Amino acid sequence: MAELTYREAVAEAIAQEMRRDEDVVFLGEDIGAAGGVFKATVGLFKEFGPERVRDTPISEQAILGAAMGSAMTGLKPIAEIMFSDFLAVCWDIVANEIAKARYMTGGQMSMPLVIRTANGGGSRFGAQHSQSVENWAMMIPGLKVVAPSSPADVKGLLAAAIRDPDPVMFFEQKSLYPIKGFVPDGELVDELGTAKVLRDGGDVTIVALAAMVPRAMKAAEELSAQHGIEATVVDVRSLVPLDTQTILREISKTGRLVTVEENPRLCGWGAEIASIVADEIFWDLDGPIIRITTPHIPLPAADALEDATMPSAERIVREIVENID
Amino acid sequence: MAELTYREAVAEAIAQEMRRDEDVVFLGEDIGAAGGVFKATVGLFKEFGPERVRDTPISEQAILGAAMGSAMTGLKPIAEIMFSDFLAVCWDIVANEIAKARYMTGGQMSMPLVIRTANGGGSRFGAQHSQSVENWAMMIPGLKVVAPSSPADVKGLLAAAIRDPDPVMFFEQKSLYPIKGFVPDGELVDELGTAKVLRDGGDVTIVALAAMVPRAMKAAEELSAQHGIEATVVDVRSLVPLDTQTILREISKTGRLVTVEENPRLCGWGAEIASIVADEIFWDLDGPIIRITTPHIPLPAADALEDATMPSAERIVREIVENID
Amino acid sequence: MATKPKAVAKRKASATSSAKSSVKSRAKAAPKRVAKAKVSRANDDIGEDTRLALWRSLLEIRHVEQRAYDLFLQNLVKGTSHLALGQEAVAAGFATAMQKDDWSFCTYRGHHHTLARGASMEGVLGELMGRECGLLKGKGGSMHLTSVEHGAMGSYAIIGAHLPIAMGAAWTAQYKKTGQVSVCFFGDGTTNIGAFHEALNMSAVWKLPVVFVCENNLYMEYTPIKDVTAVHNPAGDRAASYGLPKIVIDGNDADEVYRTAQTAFAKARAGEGPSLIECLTYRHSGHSRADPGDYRPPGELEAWLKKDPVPRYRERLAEFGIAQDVIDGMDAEVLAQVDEATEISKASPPPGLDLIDVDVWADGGTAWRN
Amino acid sequence: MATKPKAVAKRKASATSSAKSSVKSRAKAAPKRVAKAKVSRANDDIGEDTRLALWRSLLEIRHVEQRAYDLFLQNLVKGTSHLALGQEAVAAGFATAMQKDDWSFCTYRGHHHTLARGASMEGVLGELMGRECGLLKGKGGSMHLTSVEHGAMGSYAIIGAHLPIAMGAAWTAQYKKTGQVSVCFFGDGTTNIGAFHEALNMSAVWKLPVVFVCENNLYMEYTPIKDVTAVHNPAGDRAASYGLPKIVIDGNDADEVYRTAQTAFAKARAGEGPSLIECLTYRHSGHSRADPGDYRPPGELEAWLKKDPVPRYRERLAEFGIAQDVIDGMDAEVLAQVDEATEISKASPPPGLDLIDVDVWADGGTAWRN
Ligand SMILES: Cc1ncc(C[n+]2csc(CCOP(=O)(O)OP(=O)(O)O)c2C)c(N)n1
Ligand SMILES: Cc1ncc(C[n+]2csc(CCOP(=O)(O)OP(=O)(O)O)c2C)c(N)n1
Ligand SMILES: [Mg+2]
Ligand SMILES: [Mg+2]
Repeated sequence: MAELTYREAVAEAIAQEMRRDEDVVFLGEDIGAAGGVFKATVGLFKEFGPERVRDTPISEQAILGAAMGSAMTGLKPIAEIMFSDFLAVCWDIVANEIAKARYMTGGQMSMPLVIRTANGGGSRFGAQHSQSVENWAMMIPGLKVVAPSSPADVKGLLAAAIRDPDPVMFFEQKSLYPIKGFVPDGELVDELGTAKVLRDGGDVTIVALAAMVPRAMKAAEELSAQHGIEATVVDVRSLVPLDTQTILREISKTGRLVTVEENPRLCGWGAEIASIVADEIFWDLDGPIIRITTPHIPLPAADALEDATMPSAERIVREIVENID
Repeated sequence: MAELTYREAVAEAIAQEMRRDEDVVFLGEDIGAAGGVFKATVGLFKEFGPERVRDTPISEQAILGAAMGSAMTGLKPIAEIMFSDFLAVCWDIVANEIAKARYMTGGQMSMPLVIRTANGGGSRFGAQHSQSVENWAMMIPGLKVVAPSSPADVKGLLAAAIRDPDPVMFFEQKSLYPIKGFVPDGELVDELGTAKVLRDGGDVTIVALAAMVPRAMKAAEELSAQHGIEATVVDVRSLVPLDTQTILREISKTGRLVTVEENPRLCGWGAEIASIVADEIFWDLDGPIIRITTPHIPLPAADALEDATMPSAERIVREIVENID
Repeated sequence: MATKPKAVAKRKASATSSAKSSVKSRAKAAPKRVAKAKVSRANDDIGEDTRLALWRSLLEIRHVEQRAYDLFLQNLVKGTSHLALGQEAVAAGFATAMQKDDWSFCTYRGHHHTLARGASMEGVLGELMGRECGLLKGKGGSMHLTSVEHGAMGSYAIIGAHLPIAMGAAWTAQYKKTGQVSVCFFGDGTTNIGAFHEALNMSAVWKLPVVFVCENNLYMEYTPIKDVTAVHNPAGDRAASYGLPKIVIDGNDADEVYRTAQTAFAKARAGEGPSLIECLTYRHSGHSRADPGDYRPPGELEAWLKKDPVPRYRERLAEFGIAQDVIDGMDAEVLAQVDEATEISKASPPPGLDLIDVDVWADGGTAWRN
Repeated sequence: MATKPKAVAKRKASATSSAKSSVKSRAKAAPKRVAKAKVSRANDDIGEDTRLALWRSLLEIRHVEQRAYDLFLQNLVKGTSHLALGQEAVAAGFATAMQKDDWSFCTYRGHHHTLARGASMEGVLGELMGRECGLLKGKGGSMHLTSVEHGAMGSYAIIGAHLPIAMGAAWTAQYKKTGQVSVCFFGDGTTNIGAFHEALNMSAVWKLPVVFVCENNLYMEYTPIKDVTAVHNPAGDRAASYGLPKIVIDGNDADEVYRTAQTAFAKARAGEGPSLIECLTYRHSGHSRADPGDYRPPGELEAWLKKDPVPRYRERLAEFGIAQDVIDGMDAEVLAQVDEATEISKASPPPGLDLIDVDVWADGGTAWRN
């Protein structure tokens, strides 16, 4: 077990897969010689060279077009979109092309590719560089959607995404890049579509994703220590496929659901889970479903404003204490 | 009262507002001399001329950039994006620029513009020309989102959208273009953010939007006639602002909610409403919340497949009979 | 359809041999500007086999498109459809110069390109009719014709996207050093969208084996391209922005198209990067089934009908001394194939509803949850 | 800050008078290619007032940017920031040639352009520090500096978008016949994204009064522009794609920039459409605060420091006989202003949390429901 940062785990996963499979190639802006603007791809250019680790112009449609065209003809590309906000400039290739190609062609096309991107707020970058947009991807049929919360999950899930024969949107939460965690040595390949129960408690089930997972864990400890409320914490990890078995089971056990979402409120992944729960395990619920999200506003930049806007451990504690008896 | 088609109501609303206000201008592909590919803008070019009704190149980013830049400097542009699927090629301008400008600049920018687009399936156009993407817009803080179901609502809501000082995404459901309905004579201006109760019933509340509204109404008549189930039908009309007062009140009355959404399942507007209901009026609910949506797949093209995929009146009846006692 | 496989085989064989000749010509430097082809009365570089392959391809497209129009009038074609009547020579010329394992990418106006690569007629007509025998089993519809088995890597209905995608395929060829070429067809209107610019630049910088082919038919949907474009040749006049030579050719002359394709493919296979070729042509019908084409100035269609690529090539064959009964015989043969494909399509059932729930994922399913 | 309003007033006055001279010059036809400015030793078309306005603008930018860097080292600048040290002459030259009611649009690297239009120093520094006195009250951050009151219509942080947006503002000017010009600044890297292409084409077709200014500083973030671009001059070599002349100038010479701006504005105001101008320049620091700029070949920075626009203009002023104490006096005066703005910003509180819930909508609120 080595201790790695979240960002180091990215490079480790890519290196692991590029060593294994010559068809894995990697492209994006400043990812090569410079090692990426978040330093999450340091060392790859040196090890694999410019044929496999390709710096591109600022042409996101071309980047994803290159990924799609090469995926359907035999490569297994990994494309980086530097900030997830920039998915908006190439959304057509993601939502209308990559996601639909297999189905529309009656199964003729394969699309084994990964789109990695730095997602989310907390860096005072302002509204155009801080969005949590995993729900943009979740909405689109034909995309798998993954968002890890720890270095070990980054490595295992990214490796799994690269091996997956379908297109995977891989959201790296940029506020997590510096965090450290133990990662098993040797080859690591996790499984998409599996949620993880990180904490067991009988009173309420908190369902969280990515950067909201450590906050939910912190809140759960606080709830236990200060308020005698025991929370189960589920890390969703994969929005598509969604591990509804684990999620529904854990909610049924406590009868109460709180989602913690970094995205602005409307149509977040938490809404989808809430609607599944309100349909399928309605009779198991002991009270209202609470969603804790960023308010439905563009994210403000100044530190005080940004911190007050994104869901914090304190806010999670407060909302649960106020709402869960 | 004149009988108009849904498509004629579009041109009427635009003409009404262009006559009233010189700052209203209109641009898009083939909207002028040709009257639009859906013939929804016939006559405008002739009446208002090429300075105010401008045909553009196939450059959706330029179209919406022109709309945004002119809106912030004093015009009130209406931009057409021919099919809503094409919003993906200009999503950056919509989601990252237009929606965020006022907030990010501390209130310095105004953005009085309307983006009209033909939305939805039923025309055997295949997965890239048939999507219902109103939830793409609903997700983005800073956009108002409207989707009318009748010619009168088209005219009144489009006029209101044009007069609104904020950016409005106006979704015209293309399967409704040929439908006819009575529209009051003279100037008509409706109010954004208001849902309409189209039918009153004590057993279940069906909440629907756009093309799903006539289907919900048909289902309600059938439920009444064949199954003795009386349904309230609410036409949401406006996703942002959302008339939660009306919607929650009507659901509380019956204790049961069924949403009917044309969009593929995940993160549809119905999920958001379900999550609000499961939070705020949980104790008023008498049973599970049911969402009837297009399955989470790209829409198939062949008529038999497309018809079997989109929610039909029969499916609404069946699901309600099976699930609502 | 008994004769069809043989016919296809024959055509493919000649396509391959011509492609070989293009390989031979690699040694010649790619000319900066392709000159207008001069018809020599003697037999020439193209040769009879290839000319007959071109002729068969032209006929297949012409007759299938006319049939598609008839079926539309009979209300048997569902949704929309975009005919390529008048633009046959672009598809025939390029496809005939391609090798079997080259890749092609086209738009919603893609029946011609899909057929020219060898996809079956009933696959095309059946898809237009929403039948199970369709290339996509009815799931994609007329705007998405694809036959991966023939290297026809899809028809793309949103303007611009397939230029970068075609570039991506070329990246595979370059990376794996297979010698394959990726060919991307699009309209004049497409030159004004952002993806065009991004794909051209990145293809040029990466020196990818991709050939971009603009079919300039003078119109986007109903708007003349000249009203919305800052330059006269929407593709040709922009080649310099990507360090590429300006190439504008007569897209209604199958021989000229074929020769231009050979040159561009040779350049691509030699590792010298992309080409951008503008083919001047015209669509005889409206933009799509709903469009009568009223916006065209009087006389314009008539003038272009005089340059109709099909009768023109019929004359060309005669000039090269090919016997009239061979020329007409192929015509009749192809028409019989179209008749047969029509019957097959009409007899094919609508796709089963079970098809709805397959093929979102590689595992064959559509599940987004467990 | 007591002297600031006067100073600004003075600069604005001279900007206006120079703009007037640009109006006069409308009669002259815009030259196809702007020649490299020749410095005449006699006083010339620019004149002393305007030269001093340019000098003040250069100094304001230089000192504010250096202060921003110092404040960053003191951990007082939050988030990211992108300095324009070395690129001052582009901003100073264009802004000084603009009329007060012209509109400018820039990128995240936009401190210089925002200051040059007359936005206050504490507005800029305060925003970088996330303070209430910031131009955006802390809500936007360093990448979105905007001062609508000064015609600084926003800094856009996603590459490409503001080119079509600036075009839209020009549409207003054209439609309302106001004679205003819209000016859009962007980097070399931006020329490879789709929105660039769309905006240039549509602006040219509509003959809009918009001036596109590429600040070619040789790099995108850390990647040299030449490694990812098919032509040598990323903007200049593409002008022909939009029927525009190639204009490439020394972006470190404030006079040359000023003259080029005047010509382009005259063309725009005369209804003759857009210009695309490539300014050759260099950023002295890294791409953003996190970047040490290691990827630069040794000697490159040093070579460019010799062409530093600020000392160069200091010499220019002397050459034109402007007294040394005037030159130095202005420098000291501006520095004092920067000191004062720094204090104001440091003293300004963080924005109140009540600001979170205002200004999504025109009604001042953020409600998405009733
Ligand atoms: C992004 C996008 N915008 C608009 C359309 C609608 N549309 C379909 S075809 C067409 C015209 C295309 O013109 P051109 O590229 O010349 O091709 P042609 O139809 O002439 O073959 C347009 C505007 C689209 N499909 N995608
Ligand atoms: C669409 C998009 N892609 C990528 C980025 C990340 N990014 C920010 S600045 C930059 C480099 C821009 O280079 P250039 O246009 O030359 O401007 P400069 O920074 O040199 O002023 C990149 C790639 C972005 N902001 N937007
Ligand atoms: Mg065309
Ligand atoms: Mg640069």
